[in-house]
Amino acid sequence: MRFKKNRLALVGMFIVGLLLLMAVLAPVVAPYKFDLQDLLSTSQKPSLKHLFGTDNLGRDIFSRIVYGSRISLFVGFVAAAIGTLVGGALGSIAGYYGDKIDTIIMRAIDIMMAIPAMVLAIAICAALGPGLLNTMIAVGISTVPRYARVVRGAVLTVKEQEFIEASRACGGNDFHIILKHITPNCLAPIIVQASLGVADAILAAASMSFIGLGIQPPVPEWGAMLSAGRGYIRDNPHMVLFPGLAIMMTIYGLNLLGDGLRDALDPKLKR
Amino acid sequence: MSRYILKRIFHMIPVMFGVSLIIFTLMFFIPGDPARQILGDKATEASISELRAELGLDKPFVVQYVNYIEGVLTGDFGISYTTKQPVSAELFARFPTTLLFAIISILVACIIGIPLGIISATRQYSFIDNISTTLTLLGMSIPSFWLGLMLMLLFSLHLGWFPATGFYGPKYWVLPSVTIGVTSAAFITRMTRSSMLEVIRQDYIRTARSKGQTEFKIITKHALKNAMIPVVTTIGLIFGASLGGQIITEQVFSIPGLGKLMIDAISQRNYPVVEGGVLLIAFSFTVINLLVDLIYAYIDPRIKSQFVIEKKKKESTALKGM
Amino acid sequence: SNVANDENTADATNVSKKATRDTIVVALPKEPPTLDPHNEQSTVARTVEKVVYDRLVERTNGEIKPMLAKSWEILDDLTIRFHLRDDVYFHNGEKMTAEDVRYTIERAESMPASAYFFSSFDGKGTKVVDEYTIDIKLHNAFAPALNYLASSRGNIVCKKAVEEMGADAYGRAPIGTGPLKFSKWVSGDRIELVQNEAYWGNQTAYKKLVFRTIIDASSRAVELETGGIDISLDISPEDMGRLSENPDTRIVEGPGYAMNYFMINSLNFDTLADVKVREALAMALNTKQIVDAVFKGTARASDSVYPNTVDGYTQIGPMEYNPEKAKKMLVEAGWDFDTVLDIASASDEKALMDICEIAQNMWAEIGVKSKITSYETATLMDQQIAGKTLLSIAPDNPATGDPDHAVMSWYQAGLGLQDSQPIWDLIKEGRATYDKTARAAVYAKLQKLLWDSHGTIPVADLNVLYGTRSDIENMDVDPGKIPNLAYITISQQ
Amino acid sequence: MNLLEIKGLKIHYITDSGVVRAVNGIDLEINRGETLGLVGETGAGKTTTALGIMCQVPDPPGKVVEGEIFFEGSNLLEKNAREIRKIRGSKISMIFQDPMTALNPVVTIGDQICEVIRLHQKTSHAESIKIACEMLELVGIPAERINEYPHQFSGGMKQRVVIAIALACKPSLLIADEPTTALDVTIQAQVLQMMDKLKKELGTSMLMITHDLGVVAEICDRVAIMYAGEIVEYGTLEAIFNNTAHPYTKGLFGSIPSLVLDVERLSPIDGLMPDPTQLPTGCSFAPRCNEKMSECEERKPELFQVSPGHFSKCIHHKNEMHKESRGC
Amino acid sequence: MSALLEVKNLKKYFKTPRGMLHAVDDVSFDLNSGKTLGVVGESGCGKSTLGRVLINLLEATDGEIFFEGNNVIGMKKKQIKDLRQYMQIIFQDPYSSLDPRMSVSEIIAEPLRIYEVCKSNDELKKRVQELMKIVGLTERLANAYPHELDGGRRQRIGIARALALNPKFIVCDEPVSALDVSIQAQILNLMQDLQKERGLTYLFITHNLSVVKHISDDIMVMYLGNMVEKCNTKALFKRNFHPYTKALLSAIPIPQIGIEKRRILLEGEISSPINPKPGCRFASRCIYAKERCNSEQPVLREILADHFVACHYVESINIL
Ligand SMILES: Nc1ncnc2c1ncn2[C@@H]1O[C@H](COP(=O)(O)OP(=O)(O)OP(=O)(O)O)[C@@H](O)[C@H]1O
Ligand SMILES: Nc1ncnc2c1ncn2[C@@H]1O[C@H](COP(=O)(O)OP(=O)(O)OP(=O)(O)O)[C@@H](O)[C@H]1O
Ligand SMILES: [Mg+2]
Ligand SMILES: [Mg+2]
Repeated sequence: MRFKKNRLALVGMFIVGLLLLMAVLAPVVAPYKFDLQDLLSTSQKPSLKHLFGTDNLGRDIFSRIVYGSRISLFVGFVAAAIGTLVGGALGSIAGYYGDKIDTIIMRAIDIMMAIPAMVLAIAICAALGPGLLNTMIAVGISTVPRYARVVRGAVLTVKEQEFIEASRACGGNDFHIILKHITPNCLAPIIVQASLGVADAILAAASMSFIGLGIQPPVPEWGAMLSAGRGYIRDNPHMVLFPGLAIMMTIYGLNLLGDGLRDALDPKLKR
Repeated sequence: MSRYILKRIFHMIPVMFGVSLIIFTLMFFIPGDPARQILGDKATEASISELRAELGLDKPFVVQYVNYIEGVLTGDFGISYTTKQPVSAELFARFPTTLLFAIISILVACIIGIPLGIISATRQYSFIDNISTTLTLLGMSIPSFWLGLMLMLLFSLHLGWFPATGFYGPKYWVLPSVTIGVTSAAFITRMTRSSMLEVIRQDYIRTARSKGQTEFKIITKHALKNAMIPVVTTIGLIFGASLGGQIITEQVFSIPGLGKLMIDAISQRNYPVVEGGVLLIAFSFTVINLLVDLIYAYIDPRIKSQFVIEKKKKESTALKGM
Repeated sequence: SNVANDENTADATNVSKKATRDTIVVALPKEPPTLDPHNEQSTVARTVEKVVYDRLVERTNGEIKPMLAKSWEILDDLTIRFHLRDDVYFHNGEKMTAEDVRYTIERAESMPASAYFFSSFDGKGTKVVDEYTIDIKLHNAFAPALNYLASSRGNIVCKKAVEEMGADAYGRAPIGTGPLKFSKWVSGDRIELVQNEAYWGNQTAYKKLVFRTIIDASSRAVELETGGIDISLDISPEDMGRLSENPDTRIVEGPGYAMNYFMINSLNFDTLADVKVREALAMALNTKQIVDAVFKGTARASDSVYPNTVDGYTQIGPMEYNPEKAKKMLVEAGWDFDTVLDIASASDEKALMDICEIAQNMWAEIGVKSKITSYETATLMDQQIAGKTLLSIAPDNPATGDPDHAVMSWYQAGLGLQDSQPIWDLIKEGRATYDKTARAAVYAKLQKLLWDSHGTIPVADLNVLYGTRSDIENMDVDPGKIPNLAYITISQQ
Repeated sequence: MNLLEIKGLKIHYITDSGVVRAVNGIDLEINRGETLGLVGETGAGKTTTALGIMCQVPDPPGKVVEGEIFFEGSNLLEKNAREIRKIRGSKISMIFQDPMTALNPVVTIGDQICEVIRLHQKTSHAESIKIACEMLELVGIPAERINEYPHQFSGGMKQRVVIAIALACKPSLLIADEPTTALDVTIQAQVLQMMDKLKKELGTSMLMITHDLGVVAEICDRVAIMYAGEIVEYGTLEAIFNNTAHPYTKGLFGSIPSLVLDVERLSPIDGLMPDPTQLPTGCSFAPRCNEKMSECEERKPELFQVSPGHFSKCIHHKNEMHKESRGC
Repeated sequence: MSALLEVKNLKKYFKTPRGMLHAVDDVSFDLNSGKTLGVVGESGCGKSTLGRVLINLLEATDGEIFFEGNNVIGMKKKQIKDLRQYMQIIFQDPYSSLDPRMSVSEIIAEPLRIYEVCKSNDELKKRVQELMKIVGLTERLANAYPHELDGGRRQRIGIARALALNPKFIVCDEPVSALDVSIQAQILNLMQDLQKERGLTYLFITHNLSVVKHISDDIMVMYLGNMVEKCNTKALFKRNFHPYTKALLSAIPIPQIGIEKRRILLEGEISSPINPKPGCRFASRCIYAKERCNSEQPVLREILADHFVACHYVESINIL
């Protein structure tokens, strides 16, 4: 049974690994350049020449998806990283020190939670201007409260464990305890949350593209491809199908991986 | 209990202040001139600055903020720059729709998600469980506008079962609610499953079994209520988030909700609407949170007893005094 | 007000139509903010206003025809006298008189949102001669006056109603003299108009007109196919083929006033100060190909600085497409091929984005590097007006069809040009020339001058596209995208 | 006829890392009204045996591989789920180890007691509440607390509620799985005494699972010592305590610090319980046994009757008997 | 001989939402070097808190603790850190007291690393191996993780960690309660051996009276934060005076048959330590309680030589 679960996680790992490989080897894998237009063969159906067909500007969709994996994964990972670092720091400070600091930080988190994430992201994006970096920042910041809560919860449970007290009895100071005991023991939920967060960030970035606040063209981001192609969904479904599938595959893979990690990193389940 | 609620409402004040300050600051520093948005790109500089003065946009940040807060405290959320209507009227014209939409879609999500989660948990690793896990993950990874359009094509255009856009009656509710419901149901299924798995391993389930209770009753009477707390949290979060407007689904199905209003307001630099809207959403979000906490208390007497501690203490001191 | 609150379900049948064909449902791509003609900026609002209000005159197929004014005469360069109909009532029962017209002109000139447009009209000077006669005064000789009065800024508002209700409330429950009167507004969703039975002119062929806001283009197309709406005022080229093949729907298409072009700011930036460089950039664009790829035959490659539907148009281009020559010209002009051109675009307009992307590619072919930055409309507008954009894509829709309106954007700072005095002189002359042929000559000169300045790179002149159900007839193919929906009839198949 | 008779019961847990032979062929019997103590270290298979009797071994991973459990003459393992449910709670009840978690935190204790009554007795709602109140009073909790929730009770009171549930239908067999381990000594004394009293009043037989020999000495009539899934020694209280036969049982006694005698150093059993997935081929206690012989590691010893009703599973006994018989 | 540890009027209160929780209330005692003081009492009576306060894991609310003559209370952080080398603790739960993500050798090395006792990694490794050998862990386990081990071995790790810095005083907070009897006996023997070899001083907390009797020289009985009786172990088991001690001793099931048991059953449960009422805290469960017990808190009195009891009516109850 465990094997079965792990097999799913392996599938997830395989998918994510494949995507990462694709991103790294994009120039080798992609048959065309991502911005190579051929205005004479626009909106072509999939064929041997164009595996996934072409888009409305005659660009090879397969190549764009391959190159797009660089951007989408990058956005996902960086946004999740921003969320994890900022949220993780806030959450662990709140959880570890407790009391007033906790109250203040958690109130701030409440405030952030109360502002709808999408509105926050859009406002941040509007303020900073669209673009890769800003999208990542916007999505990243809007996920901070989630991470902060998870991390705080994890820190609170770890903090109550006797080994923390044992370490203090051995002369360990706060710094030592946070570094050597709290962090490693909170890593599991954070990693899990982050792996799921990457998926969320990719979807959020796609939604931003839908409103026109995504990545700058002609950079091929999957969400942007998806929303740019939505006008063609009727006559040229391949223009949305493939980027849509790419997003779904990625998120599916990351979720499987996240679930697998959750089990793998749970010391209770460890043998 | 009511004391507790009062206390919670009291706690909402700083949160609302924080929200207003953040959104006001964001709006203040966002590029793009509302006056220019109102008057168009060909308007003269003179009329632009005249309008800026009229809207009070030429004042320093602090003054603007203080004015705004003063207004809010007296129930005046300002006038929408574009429609010239009171912001409160604008918001309350949209809020019922958003609320209705949120309620229906969360219902759809619960109706799908909770039973599926329970079945998955009680038959862990079975065929059904695997299918539901796969569906769940798919549900979480489908971009909503994609799903929305697909549903619309199939059920409105080809089958003609449901109208494509609008939100005028039960028939209209189906497609958008399912669109949102599928994703939310995925989260609820997941949460229900894991929470249920946790609960059915507990000793009191074993106790119930040793009483000779049937499996069905064990699940419904003993396990479900205990498993509900994290599920309710999830439902509360999803519900709270959807009160902020399901921007994309609203757009696809042309539903006059808050989300669309907010996005338009941001892009038109319609500050009063953005600020008022965010305050309203934040307020409803915190109210939902409070409700969720009250539901906790209803579900779990341990939590309830935390609420009434103070009351009890008072009573006991009173008794002692007699 | 009845605008804010509404029980949605009760109206379900009205909106979902088809009970009888008494109701026509029209999809708008955006919601009008207000229906006060002097207090808004949107095309969608004007479509609604067009049937709620009447104007003094009406422009159809480039001709000015009487409407509320039975006749008019140009007394001198600065005065036009209108003789009004005496049988016109506002929806509130007030009789329409010359005072309402005077009030409208004065208001149009003073309200900030319409002021720039009516700046040549002298509201204070305008005099009521008698109850049904009025002398409209101008600050300066202004040939476009009638075209402007025929536009929605010339919608005659009810003085009493505006003053009683206040401008803000009036905008949400307008009172006009048009064939349809306002009945209710469900914020974010729809505006309903009903037949004005006391209308002075022809009655509409239907009893009720509902405007629904459907933002998403695909959803609009689907709604049209399912029959949920009768008319979609904005059809994207992608949906055109399907809608024209479908026996239940049809596409109504015609030439329009709208155009897309690149604005170049050579005043604030030295990069493109050399006219030769600008010409080379224009020459490197295969506009025909761009138009075909982006608009799928629903637009034509620009061959002047404004479309052929606008008065006084003369064909100059299209610009020769010759990348080799363009490259040579660049080399001759000493172009630094390491320079990266910043192209500013609006993020929410897919067609504009596509044009930028193709242009970027075409310029890359002659070795010119560029980078696209898409801004939100609000930010882009700020940038353009502040003169901070070097090269930006811009849409324009001079909905009056008057050349003066069409060249108005050359005033904008986004379009900075050195030595622009001759241009201003010609624009002034064009305004002051009442005679049609003389005026055309002025604009022929102006078009040539503008074209040769290469201050813009004209790309596409867009057709207007409306989608309707097949039984909708007499759809007004207004080039300005503001069709008069009162003309519609319904065929009884 | 014995109330309960277990013959050759084997229960295995089939896990990824191997088959845990938790119960490895045990024979037991409990007479009416008698208390049998089941003693052993952690992981010896005590709880698994109890779950086996309740037909409640978690499946998967657990499996009853072999054996018969006769209760009032019929084999429980051959009954279907419905028949088993009828017996559970009414004829056989079980008290679980940890009172803190054995009660459903969101259901009032009244409901939890009534549940079992309503399941097995055709009573009205009001009647069942009445019985529940009586049960509560019986275990020493004021009946007016019937509508309170478990968290409002202390550990000892919770355990009494659990006992009330278990005894509500006056079962003929009560299985108590370490009912007092989680309690304080003084509370433990209260609970034990109460259980003993109730058992006598109701004439219930009891299987008392514990690892505390003190508790055994106090309330059991007979004792079974369990080690690595097997019963290594079995007999009356006196036989086990005064006539200890098996080296493991001896080791257990040597491990307990005495309250009565002064011992300078304890003499514990060396080593640890064997890995339940890889039990030794011979005597499972052999690796830790200080009387071990080479034979012990090769051959599984059989149960040997040391004296009437006193059995022990050690090769030594056999050898001793051989010696004796040769001597004769 | 001066005491290694001298505790005077030690108090530890916790602030809780329901009020002040008197976990340790006015406890005083001396502990001589090389001796073991057993602390017994019911769950929640403040045993662990006392232990933690003694080694400064918790800050005392009031009172004085002299360790080798120096007052520990009010020391600076640096001094406390120095002091901790000499005072260690072994926890009850061998599961949660070991960081699941550290290997056995890492856990044992942690205090050595913090105090930078060893100059090189080799030395550290050697020291860790030495410690493992002392507590009877095979070298093979150095790289194992706690979850791979059973409770007895885990508890040995905890002991090795406590021994790493060569402490003089160790608080043993129920170190054997979670273990099986046979393992418990192994650990008890180990601890006794260590004490003999190294002259360690133990504060041995437990609620198992037979264990405490076996290992301690002196016993202190606590009830709801108060010390109710303290004396030499042998003396206590021969003669005890406080009603609670009597009940406690009589409640222990003795694994011997044929012994006559005179059981004193206590009514009711231990009451809440939050804002305790004035008077004797045991009064509500005490069969001898009189009015005075409810109003006046009894002080600890030396009834016999070196035998302290806190009860108003010791004399009358015990016919002294
Ligand atoms: N659900 C399970 N899955 C796998 N192995 C199990 C399971 N339950 C028990 N075991 C194993 O079966 C063996 C016997 O367990 P059991 O719980 O019967 O012991 P016990 O004597 O009751 O111990 P304790 O005194 O700790 O309660 C142990 O090795 C245990 O690890
Ligand atoms: N950090 C803390 N905050 C608040 N109260 C505490 C804290 N630690 C302990 N207490 C309370 O202090 C009292 C004494 O606790 P302590 O852990 O010292 O008892 P104990 O005698 O060790 O009990 P046990 O035998 O259960 O370990 C208890 O009522 C406990 O709830
Ligand atoms: Mg057990
Ligand atoms: Mg303790």
